[in-house]
Amino acid sequence: MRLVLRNLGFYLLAFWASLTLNFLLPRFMPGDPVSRMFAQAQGSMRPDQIAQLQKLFGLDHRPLWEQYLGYVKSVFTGDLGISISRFPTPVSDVIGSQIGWTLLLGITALITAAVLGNLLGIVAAWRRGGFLDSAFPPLLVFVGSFPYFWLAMGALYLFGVTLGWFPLRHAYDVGLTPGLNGEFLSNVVSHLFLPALTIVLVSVGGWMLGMRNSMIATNAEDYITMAEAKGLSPSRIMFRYAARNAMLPSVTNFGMALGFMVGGALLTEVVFAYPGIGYQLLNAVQGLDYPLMQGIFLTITAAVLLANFIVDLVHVRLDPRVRVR
Amino acid sequence: MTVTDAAVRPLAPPAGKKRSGRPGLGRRLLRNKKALSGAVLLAVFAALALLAPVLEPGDPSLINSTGGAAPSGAHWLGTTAKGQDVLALTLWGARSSLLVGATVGLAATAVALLIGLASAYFGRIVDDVLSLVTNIFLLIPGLPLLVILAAFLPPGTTTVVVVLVITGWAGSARVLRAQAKSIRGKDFVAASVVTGERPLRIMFREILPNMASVVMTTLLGCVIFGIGAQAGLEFLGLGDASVVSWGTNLYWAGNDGALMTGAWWAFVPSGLCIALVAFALAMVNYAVDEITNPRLRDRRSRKHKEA
Amino acid sequence: MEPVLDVRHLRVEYRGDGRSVVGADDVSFSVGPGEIFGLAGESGCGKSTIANAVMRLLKPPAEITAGSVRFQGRDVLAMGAKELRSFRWREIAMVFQSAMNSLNPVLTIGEQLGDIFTTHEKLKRRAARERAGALLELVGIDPGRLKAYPHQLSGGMRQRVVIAMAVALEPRMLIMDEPTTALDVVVQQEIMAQIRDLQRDLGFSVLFITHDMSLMVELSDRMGVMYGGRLVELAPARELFAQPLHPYTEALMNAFPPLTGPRAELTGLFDAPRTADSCGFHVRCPADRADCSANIPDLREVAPGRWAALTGGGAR
Amino acid sequence: AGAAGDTSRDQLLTVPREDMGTFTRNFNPFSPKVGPMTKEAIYEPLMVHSPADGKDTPWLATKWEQAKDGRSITFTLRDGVKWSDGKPLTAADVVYTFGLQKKLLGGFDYLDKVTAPDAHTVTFAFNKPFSPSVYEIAGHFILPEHIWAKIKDPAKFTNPDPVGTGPYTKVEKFESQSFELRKNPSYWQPEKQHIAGLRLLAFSGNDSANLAFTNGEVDWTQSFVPDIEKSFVAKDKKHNHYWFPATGAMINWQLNTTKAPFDDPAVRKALSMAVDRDKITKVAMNGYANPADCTGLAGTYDSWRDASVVNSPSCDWTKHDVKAAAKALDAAGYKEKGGKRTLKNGKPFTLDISVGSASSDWISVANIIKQNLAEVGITANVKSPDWAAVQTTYDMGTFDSGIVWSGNGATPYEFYRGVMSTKVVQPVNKKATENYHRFGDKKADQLIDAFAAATDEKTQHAKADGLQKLFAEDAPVVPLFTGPEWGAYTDTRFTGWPTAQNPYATLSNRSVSTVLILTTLKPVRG
Amino acid sequence: MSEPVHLDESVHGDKPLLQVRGLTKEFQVGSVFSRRRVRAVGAVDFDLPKGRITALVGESGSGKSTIARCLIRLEQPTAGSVLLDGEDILRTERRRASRAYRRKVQMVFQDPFGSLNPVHRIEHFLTRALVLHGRPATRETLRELMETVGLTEDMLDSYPHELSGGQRQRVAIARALAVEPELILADEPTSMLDVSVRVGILNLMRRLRDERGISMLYITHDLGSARYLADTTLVMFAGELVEGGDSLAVMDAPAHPYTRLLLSAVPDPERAGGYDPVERARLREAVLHPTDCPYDDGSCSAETPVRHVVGEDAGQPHWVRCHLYAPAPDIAHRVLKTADTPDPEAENTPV
Ligand SMILES: Nc1ncnc2c1ncn2[C@@H]1O[C@H](COP(=O)(O)OP(=O)(O)OP(=O)(O)O)[C@@H](O)[C@H]1O
Ligand SMILES: Nc1ncnc2c1ncn2[C@@H]1O[C@H](COP(=O)(O)OP(=O)(O)OP(=O)(O)O)[C@@H](O)[C@H]1O
Ligand SMILES: [Mg+2]
Ligand SMILES: [Mg+2]
Repeated sequence: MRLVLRNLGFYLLAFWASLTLNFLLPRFMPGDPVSRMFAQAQGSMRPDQIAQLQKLFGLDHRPLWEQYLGYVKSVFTGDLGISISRFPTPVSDVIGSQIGWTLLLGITALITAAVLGNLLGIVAAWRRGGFLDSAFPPLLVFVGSFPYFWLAMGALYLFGVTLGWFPLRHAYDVGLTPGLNGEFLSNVVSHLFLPALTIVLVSVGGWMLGMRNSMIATNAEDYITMAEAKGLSPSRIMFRYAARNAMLPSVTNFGMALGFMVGGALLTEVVFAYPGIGYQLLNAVQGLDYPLMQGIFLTITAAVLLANFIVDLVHVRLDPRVRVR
Repeated sequence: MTVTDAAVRPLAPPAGKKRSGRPGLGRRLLRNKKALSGAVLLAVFAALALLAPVLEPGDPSLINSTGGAAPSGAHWLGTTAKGQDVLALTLWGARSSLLVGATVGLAATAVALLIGLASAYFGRIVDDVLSLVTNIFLLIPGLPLLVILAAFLPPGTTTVVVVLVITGWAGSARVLRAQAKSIRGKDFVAASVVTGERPLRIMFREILPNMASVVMTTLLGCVIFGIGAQAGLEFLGLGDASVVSWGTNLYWAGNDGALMTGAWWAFVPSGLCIALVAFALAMVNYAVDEITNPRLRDRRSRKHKEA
Repeated sequence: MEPVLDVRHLRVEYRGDGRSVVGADDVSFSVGPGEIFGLAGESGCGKSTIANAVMRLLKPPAEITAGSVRFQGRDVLAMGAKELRSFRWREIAMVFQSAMNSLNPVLTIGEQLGDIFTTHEKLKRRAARERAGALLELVGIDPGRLKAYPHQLSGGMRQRVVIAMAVALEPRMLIMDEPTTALDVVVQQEIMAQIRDLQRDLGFSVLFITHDMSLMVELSDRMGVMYGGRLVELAPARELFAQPLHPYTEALMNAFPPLTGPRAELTGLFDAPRTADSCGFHVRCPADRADCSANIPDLREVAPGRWAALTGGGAR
Repeated sequence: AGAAGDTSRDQLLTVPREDMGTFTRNFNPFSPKVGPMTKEAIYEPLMVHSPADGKDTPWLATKWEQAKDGRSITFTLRDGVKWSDGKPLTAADVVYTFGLQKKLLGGFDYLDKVTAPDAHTVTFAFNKPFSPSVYEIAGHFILPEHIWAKIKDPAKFTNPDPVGTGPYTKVEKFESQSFELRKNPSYWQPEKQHIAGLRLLAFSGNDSANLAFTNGEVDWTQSFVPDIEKSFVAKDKKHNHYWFPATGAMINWQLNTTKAPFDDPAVRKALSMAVDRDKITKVAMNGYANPADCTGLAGTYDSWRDASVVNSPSCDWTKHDVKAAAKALDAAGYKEKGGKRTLKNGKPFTLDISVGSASSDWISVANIIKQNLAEVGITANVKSPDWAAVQTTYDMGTFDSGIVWSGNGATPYEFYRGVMSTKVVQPVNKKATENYHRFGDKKADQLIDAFAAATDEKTQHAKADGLQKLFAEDAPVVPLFTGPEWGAYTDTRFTGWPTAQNPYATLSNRSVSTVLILTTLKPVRG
Repeated sequence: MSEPVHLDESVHGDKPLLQVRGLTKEFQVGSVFSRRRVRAVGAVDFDLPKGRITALVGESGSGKSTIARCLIRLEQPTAGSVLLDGEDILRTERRRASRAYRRKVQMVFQDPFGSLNPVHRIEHFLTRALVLHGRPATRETLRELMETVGLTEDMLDSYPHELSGGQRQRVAIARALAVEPELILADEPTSMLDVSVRVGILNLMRRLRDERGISMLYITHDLGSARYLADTTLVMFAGELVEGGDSLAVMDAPAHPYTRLLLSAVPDPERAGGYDPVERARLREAVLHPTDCPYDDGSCSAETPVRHVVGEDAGQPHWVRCHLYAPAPDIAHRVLKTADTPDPEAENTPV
């Protein structure tokens, strides 16, 4: 319990740090959203609208610390402000309608990659020098060396455009009403396949190698020899003794990987026009939409922190040793 | 009976060759097939990057005419929609990409090393604070932060490097700290303290040399990260579009709708180069791991190992 | 009487890149029923290698290149994977050097004890748990600790759990590879007492490995002293203690300052280790065996039941 | 109900938004990034001006009259126009809309008072004679007072279920990646609601939108399609078409006239001569733009161009001529030595061209200019940080040069006012919102004011001629090309698109004239 | 009940080299959010006399290493004083010991495999030690050092991994000797070595004491070697010193139940009969549960008792902290006469 509280403390601190970072960053950015919007409009906006828009957006001229206090307060009351680029939609609405897809994509890809990679790693380590062990790692490392977006575009054109096997964009077919029915769900899955595949391809190699090395190290432990000496069956040793222990570093990595996944998802979302917040963030950045930018960044951070916290809890369940510390 | 011929235990220093240290990491790497192929690939890319001005003289980004020519004798890799030679762009692009990769790698590793060493050496509050900062940086989603940072610093290669270092050091710092901490706990460090060595000397002369392989691994990892992340940023249009690099090549290819118009030659080479360099680095890394971690070393005979 | 374990001319090599190291060479000994046989010698002399070879636990790069291991007449080296699995633990069990590392840190004591019964006796989980509890009691640990994880027990308790595991199936033989090296003297003494009690009750033979001569002499019936992968002396423990024949054995005996008597200067082992052209002891050897400067000679029986690796002379 | 191939008579007109990765349900027309089609299909203006053919179509107003003194204008509202909730449109709605506009967004500085003498008449009174006002006022959307007056904070109202007078007002199936707009049941010209409705699709950028377009999944796009002949038209020559009327804002290379040597018109003209506009329009702009001339009016304001100015030798400075450019620079005192030109103070002649990083086509433009300048011995550096950073240097007047748009209206008034009026010039380090190059001419001021005061076209033309002459002399900016209004469509499912032969509107799907297309298109019956 | 007696062990005429008073060390464990304090050493007092070897024995985790690390200033003690030549070095050298102090006090670590940095040659270790303390690192000095510890000069060019454990430990001793210290703290210097070479190291330490008059604190598990090597033996239990005195006296007539338990556990084939198991169980009970000590006759309080003198040997008092031993007045009297320094323990005894 103490461990849980301690971790919670750390995550709160981390959240506070990113909150503050988040507050400060945009305020050091050159330019302001209205001029930016004006520049984007390229002549279709009248200059005299600038001052008015600034008034409309309620750009703050209070002292920094007052803004900061207000900011912290509003974040904790769930008020992330109003999006500038989507004025007057509240940031929480913009994010709320999209974060689900990002999470779906990110988590699907993450879990698939982790499960697949770990299984491959376990088998490769167990059959040291076998086909899986010698052929797969270099192959996966090679595939994993491609940039996310490149692989995504390649897959999009090959499997989507040329072969027509998969839809080219969006989370589900336009015109379909979301619902918990087979048609809709299978549609979602078919849309999810390619984006998730590219992320899985890029990241699965890392999981496999990590698990393989960890397994090899674990296999040299005395308790594995002991298990062997005990006459246990190989599969029991492999999963219950070796993999169970070798997995522990992977569990921690799992939490960390979530942050990276969001990054990978961002690039992939852009390519597949997947309606997540990754693309939205890019847009917000380009439109200097501070509130939205902050909101998205904060939401992602909070999600990652939360996931890490959960992973920590799982880790505590899996590894009795950390419980006492 | 031949007992002693093989059963000799190396207790006394070998009489003949006095100066034999442990076989150097470098030498062992050269003997490893993976490392060698990776190193050769890297050397080829480095050479091509250095020789770009000789192989493809002139400004590679010179806009000629509406182009989009497929690969031919005149343009081995075809031309972009703006009539630029793709081969020239790819060769010149290597310069920026490799430079950024190497700089990011070195700088991020250096930062990570400083933090890791300080954290491990001084321990206590220094360690607590530095670890906290590291963990926070590690947890904050990298690419979004990258995107935000890249947008608000003035553009250019320096910015890209700075931004990548800011977001890339933490993972390495954690690894290096863990390693440094385990070495810090070794008695020889305490022995140096007792002998009266100064902290800086202990950190760099006593602890650091023992971390060579981990430093190498993180360095390679950081270079891979640098090259990949630069490409990602530039592809999103957050880099400096007027610099020729593999990332901007892909950005322009995307902008010109290379895939849509079927001009795959504008799109494939730069992506493949990124992948090949990253692959080469990863192979070297893989080999370092294999060499320095005795457990991962290739085993010769494993025939009679029962299930 | 037929020995339980009979090791003949065993040779184990560690094949590294290029050169290979001989871990054990031409080692022959046997352990009788109910006998405690000790194997002593300095670190790296090949004690664990022999233990692992007997259990067929050697992993690459180790390889058994010669010799035989027979257990109650069965050829251990010829066993197939399945036969080996049932042979292990049911016939012969092992207590490893470090209890900390030979228990799986993420499984409870109960699960690890129960594993043995579910595997070998095909018991249901509940029944296995009950048996596990009984075992714990046997080594003096509260069965309530079945739910404990290894790290929640002290070093001594962990080592006892490992011993409980080893005797779970009442094997004919127990191999103990330095079972108490990592422990306090006080705890060590208690564990040894426990082993003695168990051995008396269950009647298994013991192959006991340590480098602590005093401990070994106290505990074992017969003992062998190893040096550089070879046995250099083999004799009943008390006799060997009273009158070591081989200079190495003598040096070993001389390395433990006594707790009683006057403070006499000990010589210990002079720092003249084995090299390519010296076994390190020939200078101390009787004059008549100057021919063996490099090789450790084969064991030969110098007196009934007493074997030593000496070429001439005999007892000094 | 996929779009492709659907010719069931109930097919929806599918329109992509390449600049909105996702939609948020916001139909507040005051919002800068309002939901698509809000100002095109939901709310309507009094009059529709089409930049493509320059025609004005009466819309919610049947006629309008400018006062002789130019100080007011009176609109007569159409009879029988109803809001989509069935309530009638009244003059009070118009009065209310402009009141709200001034309150929320401001602008309309010249507007003194809006009054409704009766339910069908609205009068706009000005504080000075101001003729360009007609387009601005008549083009403004009109809101229902009975709905908006009840909203506490209209600025922050997301207006999820809009009530408008437009042809398609009913929001359906709203998802973040798409939504539909269905027929307004009370539309005032039901005979023109040929199509069943609109479907808007969100795209994360040109790439994905173009993919959908070239794949035939959307009907109409205005995103930039690279190599459109090959990637789109070639796929179905019969149905796939594109048309880019040159009606957009003039895109200029503007040099900071507060900095030497750009304060010298001779230098500006010489630099302009060095620029290869053909290459810029062909390569950087993919041939979708037309080169500018020395009046800055080519394309969009063709009808205003004064032939005497265009054909005079003083207009040569927008024609590509490297030798002449070099000579002019020599003459101005910027000598060349070893291929590099030096400034008067002996320093090398170098300059920065700043462009926002998001505008990739303009970066290419800048790169071509850079190459052109190299030919006359000038070193240019293309700087492409984020637009925000570029904008700051523009605002404060600290930039060297940049690629910048200009004001675009129904008449050249906005353009000239923006590039030449002293009234919009700010000192360096004081924030400017236009005329970043900071050029003002008192003579121009007079002409501009007179233009605004004139109520007849003839006087306006005379003043515009004067302005052209001034522009050609001073070269306040270096005009490059007219920004085109991109547009492409497929007529497999809908016909009646504006074309070069029938240019009743531009192919933009987000301008005032869009409603003309929406009320013209007819579904193809399968 | 008798009065507690405080004494000072410095019965030899000259002043001790190092006087340790009330040395306490508490560790903070856990991270920022959950600090706990663990008391590793609780207010110990002892002296290290000049030119003698003092052994510190005790079970694992009793705080022996912690004492050594505090003395060499690798750890900052929580409380207490360490007087070197009458000066409290904990106060004069607040944060980190100066080189001047380390010139006088050096340390040899337990693990010769870990205490020599594998990346350096042997020469490096000795040279650094010499240079840092202002001595010229000539080949001659190096050779002398090597010879003192029984190594040859040609090993200077070797790397640590090329040497055997015993040779490495000799190098470690040479490094300590390089600064010509007055006191060497040796933390289990032989426990990681092969049995066969242990005696060699012990003999080397004896020689250094006898020939050079170097004082040593010899920390060990091994009672036999303590008896063999040390003049004085201190027994430590759970962070406290429980018994002390001349080595032979302590081993031959152990007073404290813990010392007796310890001795009974040492395997010794030569011991006649050994301790009987019943007695050992009683001892164990006394040690593990001092509150219901089987030897307690009612005079024992839960408080840690103060020192009682039970005898005297070779001019040293043999003392023990156990209520079983009320001081014999005559011995106490004799010893107290020689105690000239006031005992700081008086202020911070029972914890
Ligand atoms: N995996 C291995 N690879 C190469 N050589 C090995 C390996 N394991 C052991 N050896 C060598 O085999 C010899 C015997 O080792 P073994 O572990 O049997 O010694 P031991 O007597 O058990 O020592 P200790 O008392 O330290 O446990 C040693 O010289 C060692 O160097
Ligand atoms: N850095 C540390 N942080 C926390 N606790 C510590 C630390 N160092 C030692 N301790 C604790 O202090 C106590 C004494 O440890 P110390 O190492 O001094 O024992 P020791 O007598 O030397 O044992 P051993 O014989 O095993 O070497 C132990 O309980 C240990 O857990
Ligand atoms: Mg062993
Ligand atoms: Mg210790």
